[in-house]
Amino acid sequence: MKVPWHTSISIDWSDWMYSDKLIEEFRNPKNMGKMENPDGVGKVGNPTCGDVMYLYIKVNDDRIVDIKFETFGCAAAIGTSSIITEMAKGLTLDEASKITKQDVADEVDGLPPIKMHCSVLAADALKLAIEDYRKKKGKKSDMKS
Amino acid sequence: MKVPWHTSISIDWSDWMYSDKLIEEFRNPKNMGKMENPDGVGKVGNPTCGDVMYLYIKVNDDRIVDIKFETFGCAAAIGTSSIITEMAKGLTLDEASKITKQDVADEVDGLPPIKMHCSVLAADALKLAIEDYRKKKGKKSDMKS
Amino acid sequence: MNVYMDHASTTPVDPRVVEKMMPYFMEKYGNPSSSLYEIGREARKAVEESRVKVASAINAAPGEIIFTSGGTEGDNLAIKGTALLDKDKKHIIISSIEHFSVLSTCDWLKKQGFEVTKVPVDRYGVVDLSELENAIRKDTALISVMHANNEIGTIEPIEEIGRIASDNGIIFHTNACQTAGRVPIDVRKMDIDLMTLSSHKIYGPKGAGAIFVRKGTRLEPLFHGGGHERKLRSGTENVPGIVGFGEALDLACREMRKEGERLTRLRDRLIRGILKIERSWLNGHPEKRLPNNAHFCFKFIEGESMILELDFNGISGGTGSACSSPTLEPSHVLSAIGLPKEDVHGSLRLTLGKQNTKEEVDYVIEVLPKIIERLRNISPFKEDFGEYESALAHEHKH
Amino acid sequence: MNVYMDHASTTPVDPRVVEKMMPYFMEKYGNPSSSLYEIGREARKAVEESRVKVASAINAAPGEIIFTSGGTEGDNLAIKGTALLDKDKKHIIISSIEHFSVLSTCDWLKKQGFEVTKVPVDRYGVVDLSELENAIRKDTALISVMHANNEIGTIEPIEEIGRIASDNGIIFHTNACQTAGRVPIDVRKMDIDLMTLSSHKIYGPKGAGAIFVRKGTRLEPLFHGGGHERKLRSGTENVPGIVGFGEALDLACREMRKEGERLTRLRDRLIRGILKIERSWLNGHPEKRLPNNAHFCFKFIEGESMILELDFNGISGGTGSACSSPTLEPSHVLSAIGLPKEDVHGSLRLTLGKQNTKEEVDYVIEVLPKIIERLRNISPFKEDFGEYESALAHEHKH
Ligand SMILES: Cc1ncc(COP(=O)(O)O)c(C=O)c1O
Ligand SMILES: Cc1ncc(COP(=O)(O)O)c(C=O)c1O
Repeated sequence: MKVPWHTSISIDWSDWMYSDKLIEEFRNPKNMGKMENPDGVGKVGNPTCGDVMYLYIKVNDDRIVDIKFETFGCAAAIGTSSIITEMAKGLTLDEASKITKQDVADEVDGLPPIKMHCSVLAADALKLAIEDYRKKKGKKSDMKS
Repeated sequence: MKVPWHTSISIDWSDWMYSDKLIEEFRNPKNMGKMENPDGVGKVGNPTCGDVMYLYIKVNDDRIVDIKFETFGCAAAIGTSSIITEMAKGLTLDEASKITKQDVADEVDGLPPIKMHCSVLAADALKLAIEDYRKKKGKKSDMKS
Repeated sequence: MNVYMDHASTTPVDPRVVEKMMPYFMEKYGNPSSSLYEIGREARKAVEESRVKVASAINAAPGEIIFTSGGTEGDNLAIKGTALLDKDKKHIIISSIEHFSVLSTCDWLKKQGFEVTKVPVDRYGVVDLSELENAIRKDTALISVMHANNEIGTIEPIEEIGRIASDNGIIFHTNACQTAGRVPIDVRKMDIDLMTLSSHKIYGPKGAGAIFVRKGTRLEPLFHGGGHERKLRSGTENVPGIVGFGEALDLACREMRKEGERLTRLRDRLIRGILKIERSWLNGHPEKRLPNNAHFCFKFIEGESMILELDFNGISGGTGSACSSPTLEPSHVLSAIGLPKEDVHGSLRLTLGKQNTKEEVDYVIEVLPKIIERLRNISPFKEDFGEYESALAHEHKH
Repeated sequence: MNVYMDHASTTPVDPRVVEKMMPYFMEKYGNPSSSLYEIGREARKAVEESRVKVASAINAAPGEIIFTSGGTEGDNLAIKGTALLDKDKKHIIISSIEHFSVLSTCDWLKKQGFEVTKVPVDRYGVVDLSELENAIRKDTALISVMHANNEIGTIEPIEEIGRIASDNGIIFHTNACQTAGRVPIDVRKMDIDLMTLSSHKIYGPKGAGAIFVRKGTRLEPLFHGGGHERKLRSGTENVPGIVGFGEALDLACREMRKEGERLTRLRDRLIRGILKIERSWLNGHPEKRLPNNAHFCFKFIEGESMILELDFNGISGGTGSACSSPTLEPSHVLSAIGLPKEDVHGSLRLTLGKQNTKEEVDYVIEVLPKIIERLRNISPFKEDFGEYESALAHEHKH
């Protein structure tokens, strides 16, 4: 019988710890801060749950020309907030609204399973900001017409 | 409040190991072997239980002038066999039959609790040997009269 | 600078303890149950000598000490062991701030048909004694209240609880994982029947511990087998672990007073320094607390990010934040003292130990405010929880 | 000369193992659950790396390994954990030669309303497979048969038993405390669902071990608490113990073949030498036995005295004698293979290990006959058990 001690099995560290990429985003978040007069705002989460994200966008010609975030939450929440601003910047609204939680998680080289909800929050915040922009724009064009 | 770490408590090693005295008796048993033509024999124990003692006595003038043992059993059985022969040698039959299991245990500086039955065996073997002698003698004197 | 301030979680093993353990790995490696030969007797001696040390440390008799693999096993053995013995008594009283090893054990017992009363604590974490007395029933099998809380460091009135239990003829268990070797314990004076000790919280090795079982107190064992440890805990004894634990507890008791005073000074310095941060406060009792425990909350901060930031600065600490817990549940202890959930997230536990110095404390006092500032900067909340607070207030009205 | 020949009882820790463990006492002392800071992550890494080693050694996945405090805990967890889960299945099958940690656990389960069938073994200690199949019922929750017996060294037909269990949809547990690292194990090929491993039998530290829990097999935990080890075994992980265990098992597997051949040669030399003693015989299977196990009986000798005499000569061995057991019961294993009680008393177990040499074996072969002779000299029995044998024969007629 084969003694299988030599089998090489790799450990999935993401069960236990954050990827270097996520840590990097957490330590040096991009596009952090409040935006004055944003075209759209997405607010998700709740302080009682420990995670709140505010996402602000500026839109020009159906394209996200500027994006900022403010986040109260864990490293995963802050890191995914940062990364989604990077991913969305410069995209058209249609492109941006197609970003999924999995895209976000992949972009930070994976998330521990129990932290996947943070990537959901980030994707939702972006969608809400775009919706908010479109609603406002709708109103504006309503006013115009 | 008093911190009682300095209390000195002694450990009762006899729960775990034999006394030096018992080990000495086991290693160098006295009066070991079969006796030819004994005046009395005491046989106790049972091989299925793991302990058998044969005790042989020679009696002169109601006094034990020689005594020998053969034992199948643990160190406590062998050690207490040896010590009881030493204790009984030279005693009158009345004196010898007063030897208790506690006397035997004390003589070997104590026994682990679960080994106390060995001292019982030794004391019983001596009593049986004396009885055996008295029975035989009774018969002889019966014959004489 | 590397600053370890999570001694309530675990501690390094004292070098003197490691030294005592070493011979039992490669030289005196015998099985204590094999006392028919020398190398087994050596192991037996080591175990029994350690038992004496542990007993002496808490004013118990050696026969009242049962070695275990740690605090969790001890709590399980003490509580299940008592509960499963007397089929008629189906009620257990605990405090609302017990460690998981007590809480989850009681949750399991509930599924087996037991009723569990959780006695509330005040805002400092002190158990309400009159509620405790009121909770007592005819079928109460056990009162279990921890000696000191592992999160907020509050020391409970164990002597009073012991008296209440004994007056009512109820078995009293206390989880002393955080106190043994840190504050004095006298199981006789405190009327304790069962007590859990853990080695790795007091500079002893992981994988060792003990329970005190007062003479005459019966228990159903958790491990059945060869009948080791007075039949209460079968299994080959972890000799080096037991030796290390006994030595560690002995050392801790000998040095308790001096080290306790030193730690109290450091702790108070730390507290004074940290509380200068705006919108911060201390949790736990101001005086009745472990000499090495400092526990804070910071508004608008989530604890996990704070711990990570501290780690980047070489500082190891703990938090009761939900995000840092494997169940994503915020600390039940901080809820029990009345903190709203959003504040529980912003908690930080710093627990001091032997190697910590004044310089290290000052370093933490210097670094932490910057971390708090940075995180508050990232956060949308700076002054209040804004719309959420009013939303919550609204909710509460319903 | 000092000759340790009780490796089935426990082993010294391999120096390479101690070396691997050392950093985890004083330097990498973190709590694996505190993975938010570096020193905690180091500990987590160590635990997970050890898990991979243990898994690889038995062809399991890392997620199927749950660390415990040793073999007794493992057996209790596997058996109680299975039995207490499915309320409808109240029947357990074991062999008649299981270790106490299985036997006593089953005795306890009997008190909880379970029925336990003990399948007999033949005179070599091999489990009767057709009796095993016959014992299976609709409500059989578990079959537990040890991989190799700790007394007589017989290796059981585990692959066949695994197949029988799996064909009948019954969970199969095997206690591999004596075999892991000594003979090859493949949990897939052997259809094993649950398996117990112990560290201190294979040159690892005491206080460590593991159970293999096949993916999909559910268990009720023994320890409730913080939810460590996939919620199956709460409690701060014994990091140095786990590291040492993983390393020891890894080394044992790497060296299994070479060391196994060496031990077999030594064992056979020992057996040949000892069997020259009159009225002696070998117990256990002549071929299907552990490479390091030699087990004898000597007529008219009581084992405890023999072990003590061996100790005077520097030799450490074991016996199944009643006098040497804390319960004064002679070995149930030797009874199960059909030995009459008076012969059980005269049993001697010599189990070889890494340090044993040919010279040591020859020394034992030289010393033992003198001991036997001396003890037979003290004994009233030399040729037969005389009147007792006839008395017994008489008894048996009733
Ligand atoms: C108060 C308290 N009880 C019990 C435990 C559990 O002890 P262990 O980790 O030794 O199982 C701990 C620590 O984890 C603790 O702080
Ligand atoms: C076959 C067998 N099972 C279980 C055990 C118990 O293991 P531990 O001593 O690690 O609790 C032992 C050894 O004592 C053993 O030999």
